[in-house]
Formats: sequence, C-alpha cells, structure tokens
Amino acid sequence: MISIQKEDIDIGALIQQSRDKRMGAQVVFVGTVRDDGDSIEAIEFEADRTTAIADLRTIAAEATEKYGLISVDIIHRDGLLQMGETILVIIAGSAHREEGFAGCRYIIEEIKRYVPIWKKDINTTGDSHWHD
Amino acid sequence: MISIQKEDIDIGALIQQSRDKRMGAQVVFVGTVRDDGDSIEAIEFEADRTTAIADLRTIAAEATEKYGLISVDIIHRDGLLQMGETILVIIAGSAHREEGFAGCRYIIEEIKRYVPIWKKDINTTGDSHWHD
Amino acid sequence: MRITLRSFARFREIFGEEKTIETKGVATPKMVLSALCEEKGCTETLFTAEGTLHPHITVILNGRRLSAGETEDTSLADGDTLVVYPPVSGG
Amino acid sequence: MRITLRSFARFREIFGEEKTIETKGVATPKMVLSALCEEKGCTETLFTAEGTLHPHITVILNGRRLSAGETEDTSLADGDTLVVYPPVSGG
Repeated sequence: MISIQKEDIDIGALIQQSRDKRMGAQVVFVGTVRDDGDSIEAIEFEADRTTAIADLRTIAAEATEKYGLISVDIIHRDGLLQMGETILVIIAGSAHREEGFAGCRYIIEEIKRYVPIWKKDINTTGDSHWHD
Repeated sequence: MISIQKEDIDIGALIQQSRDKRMGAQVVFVGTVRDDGDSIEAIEFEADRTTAIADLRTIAAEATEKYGLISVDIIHRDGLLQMGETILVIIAGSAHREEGFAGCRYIIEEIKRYVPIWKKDINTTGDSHWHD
Repeated sequence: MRITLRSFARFREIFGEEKTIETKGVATPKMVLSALCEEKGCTETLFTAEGTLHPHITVILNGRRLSAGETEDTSLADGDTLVVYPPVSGG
Repeated sequence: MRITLRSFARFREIFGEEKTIETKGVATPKMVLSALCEEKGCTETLFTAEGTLHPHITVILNGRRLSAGETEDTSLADGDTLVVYPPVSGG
C-alpha cells in the first residue's frame, strides 16, 4: 500500500496485511514528530500528493527490483501533526533480513532526497517556519 | 520490554508503548516463519529462557550505549510456530534514523550469534530436525 | 501565451497556490521564474549569486522534472503547467 | 563428586534435559563431556577430529560461559552445574 493521508496509521494492521508466507523478515521504519527541545509544539506537513504518490511508487518499484523485496508499503501523513504522532511508516518485506534492512533504508533515503513533502514547525508562540 | 514468550506479539501496541517524545525514529525488525518451499509446515523454538533473557538484556544495553538509543524492545517467541507467524520483534527507538537502523541491525546480529534459542523444523511427513 | 504556475510550501506563500501568467515571445521556465522573483522580491530565494536556480529547487513542466539545463533552454508553450518546489523536508 | 549437566535442543535429545554425573578425581568440563560422548556415541557431534570442542558449542559453568581453554583447564567442584548448548539458531 502506497498512500499519503491525513488519517493516523494502524501500524499493527499494516504489518499484518503486508505479510506473505514467502517472507522471513519485515523491516519497518516509523518516523515520529520529535520534541527536540525547542519551542516547537506541532509540525504541519504539506505534500504535492499527485507527484509524491507517483514518486513513492517509483521508489517502491526500485527498492523491490534492487533488493528483491516481496512487498513494500509506504504511508506518509500530511496535515498538522502533534509531538509524538506518526509521520511515516515504511515496511519492506523480504525472504531474509539483509534485503529488508537495505530496502527499507533505501526507501527512506530516497523519500528524503526528493519526494515533494514539506514541513513547517509550529511554535508555542504561534510562530511558524518552513524547514530548509 | 525484553521477553521470551509463547504468546503472540501485538506489534502495534508494542510500537505505541515504546514511543517517547524525544524519539524521531523507530526501526522495527519482525522475523516470521517463512515457507522456503520445502515440506516444512511449522517450526518449534526452544530457548534456555533464563540465560537468553540475560543475554537479550546485555545486547539491549550494548546497543543503547553504542548507538545512543532511547529505547529497546526485544520479544522472541518459543514453542510451536506455524508458517507466517511472528517469531521475533525488535524495536530500536532513537532521535534520528541512522542510530535506529544501526542499533536494530546490531541487536538481530547479536541474537543470531549467541543467544540460546534453537529451532527445529517440523515436516508435513511428521519428521523433524534441529537446525545447525 | 498563458502558463499556469503552481507552487507549494514556502513558495506557495510567495507565489500563491496557482496563478496564470501571461508571457510574450519566447520564454523559458527560468525566465518566467526570474521575472516573477523580480516582482515579488524573491530572487535570492530561488537563484544563486551566479544567476542559476538553487540546486535543491525543483521545476516540473507538464508533470516532468526538468534538469538545470532544461529550465534554461526549454521554450514554454501556451497552456503549459509549471510547478516549482522548494527544497523538500518530508520523511 | 556430583556434577549436574543440563542441555538443550539436539543435545537434550542426546544427554537428557538434566542429569547428575558422578566423577572421581580431578575432572574438567571437557573430560566430563568427552566421557559422556564415548558412552552415548556422540563424540563427532561435540568434538573435532583434533579432539577439541566444536567452536559453536557453548559450555556454561555455574552460569558463566567458558572459553575453549577454560573447558580444558577448569577443575570441576562438587555441586557444579554444567550446561552445554548446540549451535544456536534463533532470531
């Protein structure tokens, strides 16, 4: 499943759904809104959903091809997310752990490199600013 | 949470429990019983639970120290597991993804290297044999 | 000719979410963005001191990402849609 | 003197889950395992052709893992518990 959505992600259900009997490993990356000690209280995510979804599909296909994955799921949220909330879930399912780790890592690095999603810090003071 | 148990693992709940506001990443490894095309229908896991738990605690502490993790959870099941069932869940929670990936990988490699858990294939023919 | 410009995040706050631009004669994506930036006072945000687009800025023409070179030598046609992204920060 | 031997997995199927062994004089963990293997016909399972324990076999004395050298030069005492593991395969 590839998706960009406002709704929270049921990670347990997603892991269960993505399972296949040829799989020996699922490597899951969960990104969450982190309290980095500044006065940030929430993060607003904006996506160009059409292009982002197409990019995520491309990345999933590349990871599958490159690492022989059995399944790939990528769900990224947009909208306003509070501290501690789930931003992103990636699941790479594979026969063995090596491919799962490599594939999952590839996917998150590619997302960070070019998928059109942006975040804006919302401060306790009411100020906000976009990340570089 | 460090545990060796017969009961299935609620992965979604475990991920939720292990979350902390200083965390930006959770890297999760899920090991599952894989159909490798042989006539294996289930796997029986046996553990020296006392020593295995102590070893898992040592590994969790080493990973925390080495990679600056914020939390570590390791749950390994024993007993008879059918194809597709969860064997093992590791969650490495960290501020950034690099440490989470490195820590999670360290933990699974160390478990495979020396933690006293053994598996025996149960064949459809009723035969069984221990892994080397 | 008419070009549609769409932008996101901090660039949406500069250019608006979607606008229609009228241009005369031959125009490249870089020329359109450069003219807009003079008007909006955002030249330094999009361009380096050497006058090239910042490398982390993405320009998409009718759904296809353009290389730096292509933003300078592709002629826009009536009805084209140009999208401009600031550096991404998702994941 | 009496030694308790515990074993797991395939070694449990050879030695039993827990047994009490009576030894006379000085005995090392390796000597105890070697004597047991002659009795059970499992010498090749535990020992290399050179007579050393296979490197993936773990011997634990009173809760502490022994190095290969320690299995040969540690003297057992009355009441000691020896645990022997076949190669692990968890995870």
